[in-house]
This record gives sequence, structure tokens and C-alpha cells, in this order.
Amino acid sequence: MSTPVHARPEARDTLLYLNGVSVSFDGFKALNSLSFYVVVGEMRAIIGPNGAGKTTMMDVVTGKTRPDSGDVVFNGGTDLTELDEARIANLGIGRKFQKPTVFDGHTVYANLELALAGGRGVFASLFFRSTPAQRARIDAVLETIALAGARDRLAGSLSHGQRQWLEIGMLLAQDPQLLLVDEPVAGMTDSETEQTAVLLKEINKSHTVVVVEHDMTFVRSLDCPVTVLHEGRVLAEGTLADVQRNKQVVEVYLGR
Amino acid sequence: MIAVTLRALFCLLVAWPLLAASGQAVADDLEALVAGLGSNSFAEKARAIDAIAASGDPRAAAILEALVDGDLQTRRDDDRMVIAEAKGRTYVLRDPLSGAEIGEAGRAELRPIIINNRLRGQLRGAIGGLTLLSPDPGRRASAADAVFVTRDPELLPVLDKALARESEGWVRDRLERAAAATRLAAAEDPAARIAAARTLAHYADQDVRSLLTASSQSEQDADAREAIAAALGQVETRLALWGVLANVFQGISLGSVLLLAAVGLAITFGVMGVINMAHGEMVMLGAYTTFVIQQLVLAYAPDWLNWSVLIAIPAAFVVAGGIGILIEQSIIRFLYGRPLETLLATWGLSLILQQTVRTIFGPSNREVISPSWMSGAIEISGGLTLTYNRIWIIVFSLIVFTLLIVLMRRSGFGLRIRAVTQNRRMAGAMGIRTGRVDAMTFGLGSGIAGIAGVALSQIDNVSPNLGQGYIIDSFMVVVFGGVGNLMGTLVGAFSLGLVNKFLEPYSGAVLGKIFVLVAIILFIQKRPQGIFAPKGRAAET
Amino acid sequence: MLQVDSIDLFYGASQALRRVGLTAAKDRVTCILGRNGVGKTSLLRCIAGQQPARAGRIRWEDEDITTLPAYARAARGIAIVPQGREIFPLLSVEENLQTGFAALPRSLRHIPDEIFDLFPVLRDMLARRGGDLSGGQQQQLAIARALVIRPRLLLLDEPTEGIQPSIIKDIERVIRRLVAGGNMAIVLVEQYFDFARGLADSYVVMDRGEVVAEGANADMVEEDVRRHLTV
Amino acid sequence: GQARAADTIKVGILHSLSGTMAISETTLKDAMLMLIADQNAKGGLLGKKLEPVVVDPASNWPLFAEKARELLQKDKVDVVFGCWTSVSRKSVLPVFEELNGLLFYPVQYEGEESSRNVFYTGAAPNQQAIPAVEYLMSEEGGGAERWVLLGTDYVYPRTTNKILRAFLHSKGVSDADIMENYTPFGHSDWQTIVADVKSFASAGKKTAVVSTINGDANVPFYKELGNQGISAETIPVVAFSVGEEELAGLDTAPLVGHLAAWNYFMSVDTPENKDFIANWHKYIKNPKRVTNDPMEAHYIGFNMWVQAVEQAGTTDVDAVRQAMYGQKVPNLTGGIAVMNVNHHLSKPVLIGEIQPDGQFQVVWQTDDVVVGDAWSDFIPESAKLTADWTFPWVCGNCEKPRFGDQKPAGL
Amino acid sequence: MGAFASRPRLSGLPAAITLALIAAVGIGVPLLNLLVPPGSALHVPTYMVSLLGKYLCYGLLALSVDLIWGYCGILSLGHGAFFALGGYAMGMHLMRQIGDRGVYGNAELPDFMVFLNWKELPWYWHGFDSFAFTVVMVMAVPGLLAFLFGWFAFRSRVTGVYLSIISQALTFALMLAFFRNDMGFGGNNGLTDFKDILGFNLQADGTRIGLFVASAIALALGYVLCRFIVTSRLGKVLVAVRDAESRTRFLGYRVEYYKLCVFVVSAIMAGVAGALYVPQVGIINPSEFAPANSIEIVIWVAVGGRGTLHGAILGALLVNYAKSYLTGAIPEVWLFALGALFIAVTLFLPKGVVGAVASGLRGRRAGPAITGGPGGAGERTSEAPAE
Ligand SMILES: Nc1ncnc2c1ncn2[C@@H]1O[C@H](COP(=O)(O)OP(=O)(O)OP(=O)(O)O)[C@@H](O)[C@H]1O
Ligand SMILES: Nc1ncnc2c1ncn2[C@@H]1O[C@H](COP(=O)(O)OP(=O)(O)OP(=O)(O)O)[C@@H](O)[C@H]1O
Ligand SMILES: [Mg+2]
Ligand SMILES: [Mg+2]
Repeated sequence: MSTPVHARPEARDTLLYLNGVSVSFDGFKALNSLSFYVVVGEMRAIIGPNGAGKTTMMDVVTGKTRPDSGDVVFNGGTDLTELDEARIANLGIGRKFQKPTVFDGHTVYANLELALAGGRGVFASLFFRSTPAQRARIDAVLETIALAGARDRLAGSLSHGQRQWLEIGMLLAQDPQLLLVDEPVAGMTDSETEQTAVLLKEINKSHTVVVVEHDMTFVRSLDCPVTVLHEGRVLAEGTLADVQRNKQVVEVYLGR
Repeated sequence: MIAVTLRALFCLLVAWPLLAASGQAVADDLEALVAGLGSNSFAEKARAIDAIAASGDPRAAAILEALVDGDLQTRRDDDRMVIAEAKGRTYVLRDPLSGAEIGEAGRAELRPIIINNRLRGQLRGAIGGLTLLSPDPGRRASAADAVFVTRDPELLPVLDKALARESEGWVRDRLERAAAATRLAAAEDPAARIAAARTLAHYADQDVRSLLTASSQSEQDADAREAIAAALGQVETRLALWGVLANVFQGISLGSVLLLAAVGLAITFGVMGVINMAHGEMVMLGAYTTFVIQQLVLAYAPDWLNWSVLIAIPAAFVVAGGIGILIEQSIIRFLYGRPLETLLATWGLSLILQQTVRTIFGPSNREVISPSWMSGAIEISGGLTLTYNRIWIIVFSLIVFTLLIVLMRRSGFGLRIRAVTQNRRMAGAMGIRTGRVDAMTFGLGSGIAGIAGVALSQIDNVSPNLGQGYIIDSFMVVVFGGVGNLMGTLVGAFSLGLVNKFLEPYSGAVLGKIFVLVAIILFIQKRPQGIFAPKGRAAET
Repeated sequence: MLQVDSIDLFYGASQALRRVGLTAAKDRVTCILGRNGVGKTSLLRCIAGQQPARAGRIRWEDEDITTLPAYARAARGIAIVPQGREIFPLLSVEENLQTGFAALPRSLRHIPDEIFDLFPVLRDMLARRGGDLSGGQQQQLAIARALVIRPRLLLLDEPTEGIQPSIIKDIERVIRRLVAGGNMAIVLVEQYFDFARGLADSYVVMDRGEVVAEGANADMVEEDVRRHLTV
Repeated sequence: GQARAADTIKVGILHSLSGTMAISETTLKDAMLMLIADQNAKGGLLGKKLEPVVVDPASNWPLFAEKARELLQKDKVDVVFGCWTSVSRKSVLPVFEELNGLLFYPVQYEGEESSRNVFYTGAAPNQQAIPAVEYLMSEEGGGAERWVLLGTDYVYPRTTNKILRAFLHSKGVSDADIMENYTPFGHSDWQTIVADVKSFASAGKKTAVVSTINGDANVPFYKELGNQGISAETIPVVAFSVGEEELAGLDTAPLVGHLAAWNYFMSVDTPENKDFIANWHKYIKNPKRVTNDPMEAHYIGFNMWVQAVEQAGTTDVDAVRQAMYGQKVPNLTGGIAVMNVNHHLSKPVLIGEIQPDGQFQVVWQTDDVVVGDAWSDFIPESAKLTADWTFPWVCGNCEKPRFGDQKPAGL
Repeated sequence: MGAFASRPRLSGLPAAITLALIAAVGIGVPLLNLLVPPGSALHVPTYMVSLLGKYLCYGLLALSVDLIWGYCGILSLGHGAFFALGGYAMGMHLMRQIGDRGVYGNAELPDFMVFLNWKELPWYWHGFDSFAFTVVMVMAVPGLLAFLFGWFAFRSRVTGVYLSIISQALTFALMLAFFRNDMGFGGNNGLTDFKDILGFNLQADGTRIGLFVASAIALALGYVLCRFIVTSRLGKVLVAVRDAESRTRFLGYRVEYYKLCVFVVSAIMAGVAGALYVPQVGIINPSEFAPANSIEIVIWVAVGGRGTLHGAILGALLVNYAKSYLTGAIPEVWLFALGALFIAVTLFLPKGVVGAVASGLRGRRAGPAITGGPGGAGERTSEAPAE
């Protein structure tokens, strides 16, 4: 089976378009002319062996890593490779990190409050006062991520899984147009995994979501198109069932 | 035997016209002349010196040498002139004329014969004239240099004679230089002066330049003036070339000092993350250890004085390292994970250490004697003087650095240090005795700082403030090179040293230093993690 | 044989473990299950000596190790694969593996070849810094690192997190093989139920810092356990 | 005036015991304590014991002002002996003037100052720098024609060098034959500068170096000089801030013949000096400790103050000040020091050469005492100023004393 | 973990107490000086007023450092530079006020320029005759320098010790520059011999009290400003930046602007503190730029309690009082006492004096932080701010 070739998609409905993106570290090609696109409102799962370049791809999109070549177009025009992290975030791209990162010195509540959309300017934030609606929203998020009881605890004292949830909660509060979610269910129980899938599908109703995961059960329950990365490029694309039948995918990723 | 006779002969030969001209008392009255040295007036002494030099007496050189070395003294009780040689706490006295031993005396019983710089210059010239034919090549060479300074035309015949007999190339070189200088100053014949200028053009030293400059101003003959100017041009070009090399040497030397001062900090701060404000005090402790060792050696084994610095190296390592371990065990180990608080504690510590040393050793400078093998300089050319202490410090810093790098990169201990500082908890789980590694690491960093103190005691004050002078530079070097990167510390130290030394001649020391600081600030903008910034994900975790 | 008796563990003022007990026999896989934040990691840390217990005792190979420091436990063959991997970021992969030598006698200070058979990717990346590896690669490295110690008690805290399915299968095989060797006890914390059930010889379910259920694999009824695992 | 009749007379000692200046100032504190103890052994002053009040201004200039105020207002001391650096003196000056206190300042300085409340017992530039340069120019001193002025970058060297340059011009030395170079405090790498001096000296004229390098920087400077083989016969270096105390940290063998100009050297062979040194060694319990010029300045200042207090019969500052003028105390080096109405001393100037044992050997000295100038004759603006504080003709910096226009607060 | 971290309900209390205390001191001390007769035990002598005034300036300076260090994690080891610049600006004004009362009677040039042969006033001295202009410069010069420095450093993402050390390089370079006589700021001696301010004699008790009150007001205003900042969302962002800078960026905050903003505010506060300090101590000289001074400021903050505004003020007062007292009471050994104090605070009061008092009040000790701290020299802390 050959690598699917991407035609340039219709600008109108493409939200994110990576075109021939390459990244190398000391000669090692983490991304090797990677191209693919995500359509508005879509949910996309990305799988692939360890080291395939999934996280690197997200780094490139969010401005953390500058690609050696290629471009990343967002929302039909903006070239993300030119912008810094904050600008990209403000364009409406939110991210959950593979290794959960939250603000240890803040309470769970304050973490969510900081993620809340709006008031990013220095002076805006100086005079920012949260509205009842915003507070209600944070409360709702707290319920969703099952941390309502921990709202006043410092994030630094949360367990690994709780931090995962908090970071998902921050993503919800931030309410970006495009969500990049790196391994959200690592360290979660099976039932939590199911919940997360439900939650993401819910979010997907109004947002575009890109999920990276190794948990096939989870990916299956997302029930969305799957892209398989391998050695920095797309190896296969299709439904989960499709790619699971792909010999190469089985070979390098799923195993027997 | 023959040499001695010859020498006496020549001295007579040289002295004769002089004596005749001045119409002074004849040489056999050396005793009276020597007595003249005891006069209170410098002018009288000067006359006596001239006369002694001219006396042609074979004992003259020894007497004059004793005078210039300060060994010629008068005994207070009987005003008798003696040559005093230190022997332990007392002095053995000899008669200056007969050389016979005439007893001993304490220091208080003697009064030195005072000379001043002018007499000293005169004496060196006179001694030079008397020793041009000495059997010892070293003395011949310095005699030649003394003659170069006095340029006494009367000595030309002796110079020529000496040249004719000289077998050692390097002494010959010096003799030629002296002869040419004398001719340039005194020869009647312009052709001789031109020849002399041509000879001098081969040298590249400041004194020759000085001489040529002076004679180019006073020269009357046009051809000779041209020849001198040409020679001067050559000398200056060569000097400029040597000057660049000198600059490089100075830069490297400054760099090695910075490296030594910083490398211990590269461990305690760079590797362990302790903002160690007491680092300078560890350096200071090393310097004081050097002092104490030297005192001990002076007291118990004075013959070893030349090697006391070498003994001080391990001693300083042990002392500073031991104190470092003590500090780690009693303070620092409670502060891991709170690096900023180490700043506060070590600052307090540095105050205490300084005051302790001030209380024990007093506030003023302590004298650390440089061993003979670290004093003086090799003169590669007159334009490039490499001082021994600097050379040794460069060598020493590189040795220390190499050992350290091998230890950190190649040894299991180094691996453990790095593992512990990167993730203490996990290192413990891997079987590493974190507490011990921490203590040893801090001890290592402090010990190296102590070693640096040994080196710095050779070029700087040994005072309680010693460390304060290096702490800022050390932090600068470590940060500039990239925290946690030993190679960075090396490159950082040498590049700061070189830049500093290349700027200094143009901007002066103060502005030079300011420029370097501003350059560091700007450089960090370009590379916010120092020269060898860790890159990639690893750096962020 | 590991015996943990009624351990209490505190973080500051908040209690993370209450009278937790556990036994893990050699050639057995003991599995700890439980939701987020119930204290699984805390229990493993306590056994490895990274977090002191306030009360209770821990015995290992007929010795009381409750107060021993972590390094001494490592020297007694206890190794941990921590949650969150905790790779030494600036050490190369090889050096990461070599950190385990500290606990070993000189004769054993080499990296066993099986490790590279199991995780071939590590062999290719020996010189790369640990922190540069991808998440899954780091997880593999963490397991490999623990194996360098030649442990007799292996504590695995969610070892499959972030690892690609094919390697999870490999790990499963390795764990089986290690246990079959007969000289190793394994304590496994795992959220991935199928993986746990496939491996566990006995299990313990925790909730809010306490053990709420335990038993042998045979009676590990899915519904039962899952009840404890859902909110 | 004094607020309360106390049963002791308090003497404030304001010298840094920590920080960068401790190295120099601690000795002066000890010297003062010794002088006070001696005086008490002699029965005190006006029938009362002297009580030293020691504080540590820690080489911190604002702290000097704070401590001065504390001494005068809280401890109510009758007199203060203290300060070393000019800036510390400048910092306390307003305090002494405001509270009408009395400060004895023992260190050579740049001059250009005259305060009603300060007695300057160290040398003014005309008592140190100018005689030294004159000596080096003389045949005896080597007949220097080219000059290198090396200094630490602060006011004392800058002013001194400015005065020297004016003086050298007046002697026909051109600017081309003068090199000035400044270094930061504590400069420790002298390679370049020493090399520069060597090359400057190679222009065919006898060259001499005048060093106003301060404190800590001297040791590395002299070590470099020695190692690069700059001998005193070829390029003599005369220093104004290097005394016995500074040399104590050095191996002086390679430095023999380099010079210093002071009003005092420990090696001077007089009975007074012998006693003083013996006394000092007994007091400090260390026969190796050296004495130096600022110690003598304190010795003179303290004795003058004692005499003045006895004469005035009170420690009242205004009365003591009046009694100070014309006060005479024998110098330790022979001759008599006199306090002038400009608050500066008349003292002899000595030039010494460094000896292998770390002492100086006097090679030249003025025939008579030299009157210290508050205002230099070589600075046009200052040349016209006079200082005369004899009440009622008081004036510190005017062209002519005026009649009592600065009434002392106590009268 | 932060003993009284993020308990918003409590935060009003220390603020009110702090302000009340500043007010009490600001009003009480002058009253005790003026109304109580000198013999009384309650009388505060005038020199005490100046001394306290100096401490208040230090308090403001400590506050400025705490704002950036305690809340934003920017450890500036060069903050003394801003303080000194503010001080120099004020010093220049005071020099101009001397007019022809200097020793050389030159109305055009300050004394040190006269005797170093300056012929005319350098351009940068112009305008300082005016008090209004001076007030502007007191804030503008440090502010501008901080802006330039911060603009480059924060945009280049210089963080942690790298920032600390280049800030130290900055103040060190300024120190060397100001030492130079050629700079026209009086060299090593700096600026002294001030006569009056706004026409009031600086040596008069009334002026002293006036300056003291002005310092108290400045401190109170500074405190209110800092509190306003740290309790706003801006303050939360700062703490977030301190804890996880890059994560903050991914939330869309332009970290460099936030840092720049507080850095400039902090520098201006330091400048104001310096300006008030100079007339009270009567001298400004380059040693105020000495790196050791800047380190000391950080130490005051740490002693008082980093990340608590009132702690910073308290720390400044405490350490400086200790210094004043000890240098007089035990001049020979005071460094031992001070050094031991610093060590003891770190070991036994990790949250500073304020933290210890607070947890003492709460009747329990804060538990040890389980951060499993990997070493490394970077800023790493998990403390939470109070207020
Ligand atoms: N700074 C770096 N230097 C060297 N190699 C790097 C660096 N950063 C990433 N890599 C390599 O790039 C490859 C891609 O890493 P990436 O994290 O994108 O993988 P991934 O697909 O997210 O894997 P996983 O599923 O394990 O998280 C890996 O092989 C990794 O080792
Ligand atoms: N460093 C810490 N400081 C304070 N509390 C902590 C700390 N680490 C964990 N806790 C708390 O202790 C409890 C147990 O945490 P632990 O990490 O053991 O849970 P876990 O069962 O491993 O959870 P997960 O499945 O999420 O990894 C949790 O409530 C957590 O919030
Ligand atoms: Mg990844
Ligand atoms: Mg866990």
C-alpha cells in the first residue's frame, strides 16, 4: 500500500493544513515532509509508533518547534510557522500536553480561571473581573472533570491522573477553535477512558479536535478517521478498521 | 687560573686610562676606597664605587656585588665594614678585603650601607664591566646587559675581546647587542654607527627601541640617521608582531585565572544548582591554606620552601573540600529543590567565613612567597615576556580542568553526580547514595575552588576579601558558558580573557571591563542559555 | 517475598494511604488497581523508599526495610518504573541505563543484551539524550533501566502508559518471562484492565488510600472490580 | 556643647572593621585603642578616663554617615577619629558640620577641602606627590623625563594626577611624555598595563611611574612588576598609597628600590619611633606587625587633641578647635608637627626605597617640615582660596578670611 | 506548599494590617519626635527619624523586588541599579540646588566639576534645576533602562539564572561607569554636600520629618499598587509564569509583555525609593550599584518572606535594623551574627519570618514540599503567593 497523496484541499473548509513539514534534530528527521489536513468541525485521531513524530507535529502547529521546511496553514490563510506560541494560542488553538503540565502554584480553580478565554492583554488582565457567567462555566468544567471537590487544592498536589483531567479542563475553559489533545487517557481507568471519549465527542460538536492516542479501544470509541504516522510521515489513513487491516501498520505499530 | 689572571690583566688595561685621567689615588689603597662606601652622602659613595671599579683590584667585583645585594654592612659597635651573610637567624661576618671570617652578629648589631637606585644602576654597570670575562656564561650575559645600559665606551676593547672568545651563542648575542649599543652611542665614525644600527635592527626589544629612538634624535649624520630610522622601523615592526602574541598570551593567562576561579563554581552551581555565594570564600580558604603550609614549611623544613606550593595543592583541596562537605551536610542538604534559598544561606556563610578568617589571620594581606620556579619570566624576545607564574597557572588550570572533565564524563562518580542533580529521587531509586554523592560533589567543587586559591595566591592578595574579587567573574563565566556545561566554562573563560585583553589596550581597563559586561548581556540575548546551550526537549524537562 | 503491613502515608497534613497492606510473592504478579488519586503511586513509592511511611512496616526477603533509604533498597534488588518515567533528561540513553550500576557488584556492571532484544529502539538511540526521546521511548527506557538492576522485586507504575500496542504486547511477554524465571516478584499498577487481568496472579483494589478488595486472579470478576474503578 | 556632664570622655572610632576597607582600617582602630589605653594609664584626661566607642561602618559609605550621627547624637562622643577613603569622609562631613562634631582624618588625600569640623592629619598632595616627583626629576632620583601616572579610577588619583600634570607642565614636561592610566578598584590583572609601561618607557628617555593605585590592587601590581622584571633602576615606581602594611603581603626581593613617599616610615631610627613600635608590638601582642603613616597621623592627631583639651580645660568642640591651632607634637620621625589654621599639619616629607625585608629605607627627605595645603596651587580655581579657621576670622574656602561670619553654634 | 496560599478570604487581612502599620509609623514617629519631650522614654530622636526614613525607602525597594521575584520569578540581582539611578537623579537635583554655595562658589558647575576642570555643564545635567523635571526623571530613567533591558531580555526569553546574572552584569557595568570621573557624576565620591530640597534646609528637623512622611506615603502607595497588581488576574498570570512559563504562552498570554510590564513598574518603584533615600542619607555614590547591594535586597525579601508583600517590607526593616544595631553594639563580631541570621532563616524559616508567624498562628507546620526536586540551576519553586 502506498502513502496517500494529498491534494491541496478546498481552502474553504480546511482548518489546518500541514504541507511538506520537515523537522530534524541533529540530523535525525523527526518529521519527514509531513502533509495532511484537518477540516473544520472534524475529529481526527492520530496514531503511530513511539517516536513517529506525533508530538513533534503538535509542537510545530503550536509554535514550540520551528520546522526546517514546509508550512502550516491555519484557517485558510495564516501561516503558523511565522508566529509565536501566544499568537497561535490566541488564534484559537489549544493544546493538552503529553506530559500533563498545569500551574502547580495555583489552585485548581485558578488554573481554570487563567485558561478562561479573553483578557490576554496586560492591562485587560490587570482590570479583569470574572463575570457570574464565567464563574458558572468554571464550576461546570469542574464538574465535568470531577475535580469539584479539589477546587481549592493546589494543582501541585494532584495525582498524575488528576492533573490529566485538570489539563483537559483547562482546554475546555479556554474554548479554542481547534483542540490538539496528546494522549489524554494515559493513566486513566477504563471507565474514565470511556468518559473522555464521550466528552471529546461532545466537544467535537462545536470544535475541531485532533487526538493522539495509543489506546485502540479509545480510538475505536471516538469513531473517527484515523491517520497513522510513521517515521515522520503519513503511513496510512482511513477508518480504524481500515488501518488495522493495513499490514504495514500492523507490522510497525499494532503488533501481532 | 688563567682566566683569573687574564681578567685582572684586562681590568687593569681598561682601568688605566681612566685612572690616569682622573688623577686619583692609586689602586693599592682599596681599603681607603671601601671605607669611602660608608659615607653618608650618596655622592661620596658614587665616587668610591667608581674608584673601586677602576682600581683593577680582583676583589672589587665581590665587594661591589655585596654592596648591591645589601650584604655590605657596618658593625654598629666598631663601625667596621663587613660582608654579612645570613645564616639562619644570625649573620656570618667576613672582612670585605681579605674575605676572612670575623665572627657572627645579630641583625640589630649591623647597619646596612644604604644605596639608592642611582647607585644601584652605577654598581650594576661597574660589576658588568668587571665580569664580562667571567667564566660563568650567565654572569657574562648579565654583564653584557649591564654594559648595554651604561654604554661605557671604555669597555669596548673588553667587549671585543669577550666577543672574540665567546663560545656560547646566546651570550654572544647579548655581547654583540651591548657592543653595538656602545658603538652607536660613542663611535666617532658614522660608518661604525651605521653598522651598529644594522646590528641592532635584528633585535626586537624595548631597550633597543629606546636606544634607537634616542639616537635618532641626537644623530647628526644624515646617512647614519637614515640607517637608525630604518633599524628602528624594523625593530618596531617586530615588536608589534610580538605585541600581538603577548596579547594572546595575556588573554589566555587571564582566561586561565578565570577558568580556575570558575571551575569549582561550575560544579557547585552549574552542576548542583546551588547558588553558591560562598564560592569565593572557598578560593580564599585555599589561598590561606597555601599561606599556612608555607609558614609550616618555613618553620620545620625551610629547605622545602620552594615546593611548599606543591604541598599546598592537595592540602587546599582537602581543607576547602572538607569544609565544603561540612557545609553541605549542615546546611545545603536541607535546601535541595529550593535553589534560591541556597543564595541566602551561602551569602550568610560567606560573611561568616570572611569574618572568621579576619579574626584568625587578621584583616591585612598575608605574604605568600613565590617559589623560584614561579618567579621571573622567560623573555622570548624583548617584546614578549612570559612570566613563569602565569605559564604555570595556565598549565595548572588546564590540568585541573582536564582531570575534572575526565572525572565527570568518564567515571562512574561523574555519572552519579549528574544523575543525582538531574533527578535526586530517581537516582536514589537506582541505588545511588544521593546524600553521599551530594556531599562529595559539593566537596569536590569546593576543593577545586581551594586549589584555585593556591594558584591565585601567586598573583593576588591573600586577604579575607580575596574571594569577593572573583565571585562575580566566576558566575559570569559559568553562565556565559552555559550552566551545567563544563566545556562551556572552559570556552567562556578563555574567550572572556582574550576579549578583555584585546580590548584593554584600546579602551583602558575600566571601559574594557564595561564593554565586556555589555557584550555578555548582548550575547545572552542571542543565546539565552550561554555558549553551549542545551537544545531540544531534554533541556526543558 | 514482600510483605507490606498497614502503612500510613502523609503528604504534609493530608493522608494518602491508610493502613494499606499487601503481599507479593516471588514468581507472582501482584496487581494494584484503583481510580485516579487513590494512592497507588504513593504505595509504590513507599515500597521503593522514595516516600517515608508514618506508620506500618515493610518486609522484604525476611528483612525489615521500613526505614532503609531508597538506595539500600535498590541494593536489595528492588527496582521501580515510576509513573511519569522520570528519565534523567540530560544523560544519554546509555548513561541512563548505567545509573543502575551503582547498586550492582562489579561483576554485574554491564547492560544485559535481553534489554536491547526487548526494546530494539534503545540500541539505536544509545547516544541520544534521554530527555529528547519521545514519550513512549522514554517509557521503554524507564523499564529497561529498572531491569539493569537485575531486580528481584520490580515495581511497575502504569508501565504501558504511552506505549504503542505492539510493544505493550512485548512487555506483557517479558513480564511473563521474568516471573517465570522464578526469582522475581512483580507489583504492577495498571489502569488498563485487560492488560492487568492478563498478567495478574493476584490483585488488590484501592480506594481513597485504602485497600477495598483483594483476591487471586481467578476471582477477579470484572464487574466487581470495575465497580471500584468507576466514579 | 555637651548635654550632660559625663564621668568619662568618649572617643569615637569610626573605622571599617569589615568589608573591603577593613584590610587597612582595622589597624587604625587598634592603634587608637592603644593610644587611648596609654593615655588612661597616664591618668586620663582632665581627671576623667577616656572611653573608646568603636563602631563598624563596614566599608559602606551611607553607613558611615549613619554611624557618625549615632556616635555624635546617641553616644555623645567628644571627638571622632576615623575614615580612610575620601568618599567616607565626604559622607560624614555634613553630619559633623551639622552637629558641630570633631573628626580627625588620618589618611593622605587629594586635598581641595577644608572643613571647620575636620582636622586632616594625613598628607595633602603638596606633602607627598610633588616632593616625590621633584625627587625623581633630580639627578639623585634618576633624572626622569617621561612619566607614567597609574591610578585607580577615583577622585584621589584623578586629582593628584591633575595636580601633577600641572606641576610637570610647569617643569617643561610635554603631554607626549605623560601617560595616564586608570584601573577599576581591586584590579588584579596587570599584564597589559605593565607591558604598556615598558613600551612607553622605551622612547629613549628615562621614565618613572607614579602610582596612586589603591589598596588591594597593589599586591598583584607589584607581583607583576617583579615578574616582568621591571627593576627600580630602569623604571622606578613611586607610590603614595603603599606603605609597610601593604608590603606585608608581598615578597619584596624583586621590588627593591621602588619608592614610596610618606611622612613616616617604620624604619626611621628615632627614639620616639622605637618606643612607639615597641609599644605597638606589646599592645597588639605580635612582634611582626608593622606600623605605617596613617598610624603616625593618628598618633599626632590624638596627642594634639589631648593637649588641646588640656589647654582648653574642656572637651567642648569650639574651645578645643581654637586650642588646636599651633599645637605641636613631636613627629615619630624627628622634628615637630604643627597644626595649622587650615586644619592641615606641617610635616616632613620622606622618600623611601623598598628593601628586601619589606621595609622602606629613607633615601631623601625634606630639610624642614612642609605646610599642608588645603587648596592646591596648581589648580587655578583653588590657588586663590585660603583656609583659616581661627575664630573670629573664619573661612574654609574663600579668597580672604571674613570676620566671624560663621559663628560656631556653641558660642 | 504555600502555607496560606490562595486563601482569598484571608488576603484582605494582612493588607489592612500592613497599611495600618505603615500609617501608624508614618504618623506616630513624627508625633513622638515633635510632641514628646527629649527626656522621655517615648521620644524618638531626630536621627532615629532619618534612620527610620531610610528603612522605609529600603522597604519600598524590597517591595519592588518582591513584586518581580516573589510573584513573577524574575530574580533580579541588579535591582540596586534602578534604586541608584533614582537616587542619582535626585542627587543631581540637590546638587543643582546648591547653586553658588559650593566651595568654589561656582553657580554654574558643581564643585567636583570645577576642580576637575570641566568648563560647562554636560547636557545630561540640564533640567535638573527643576524639581518637576527631576521627579519625572526619577521614574523615567530607571523605567526606561528597565524597559530596554527587559525588552531585549524577555523577548529573547532569557530566564532564570541567566537573567539574574546579566542583571548583575548590568549593575556592575553601571557601577564601573559611574566610578569613572569622566562620566560627570562625581566619580567614586558621588554626589554629596546637599544643602536643601524645595527650599527647605536638609539639616532641619522639619525637613527630615517631611522626608520621612514622604517615604511612608510612598511605601504605602507602593504597597497598594503592588497589591492591586498581585490580586488581579495579572498577578495570577505572573505566578503562572513563575511556575510554568512556557505553558502560560500556550494559553495565549504574551509572557514577555507581562514580565516587561511588572519589571518596569518595579524599576520605577525602586527609583522612587532611591530618590527618597538620597536626601535622607546625604550621599549617593557608585557603590550603590555594587552587585553585593543588589544581592542584599534579595536577601531582605527572602528573610521577610518571598511572595508576601508585607513580608518583603518587614524583611527590609528587620535586616537593616539588625545591621544598624549590630554594627554599633558588637562591631567586631556582627558579621557572624548577621551571617548566622541568614542561615538560620533559610534552615528554620523557609517561608521567611512572615511565613513562620503565619503558620505559627495557624498552629501547625506546613508540610514539606514533595517536589522530588531534580537539581539544576533554574528557578524552581512550588510556593504559592499569599495576599
Ligand atoms: N531534541 C531532539 N533531539 C533528538 N531527537 C529528538 C529530539 N526531539 C525529538 N526527537 C526524536 O524525534 C522523534 C519523534 O518524537 P515525538 O515525540 O514526536 O514522537 P511521538 O510520535 O510523539 O511518540 P510517542 O508516541 O512515544 O509520544 C523521536 O524519535 C525522538 O526521539
Ligand atoms: N506531592 C504531593 N503532595 C501532596 N499531595 C500529593 C502529592 N502526590 C500525591 N498527592 C495526593 O495523594 C493522593 C494519592 O496520590 P497518588 O499519586 O498515589 O495516586 P494514584 O493512585 O497513583 O493516582 P493516579 O492514578 O492518578 O496516578 C492524591 O490525592 C494526590 O492528590
Ligand atoms: Mg508523543
Ligand atoms: Mg499514580
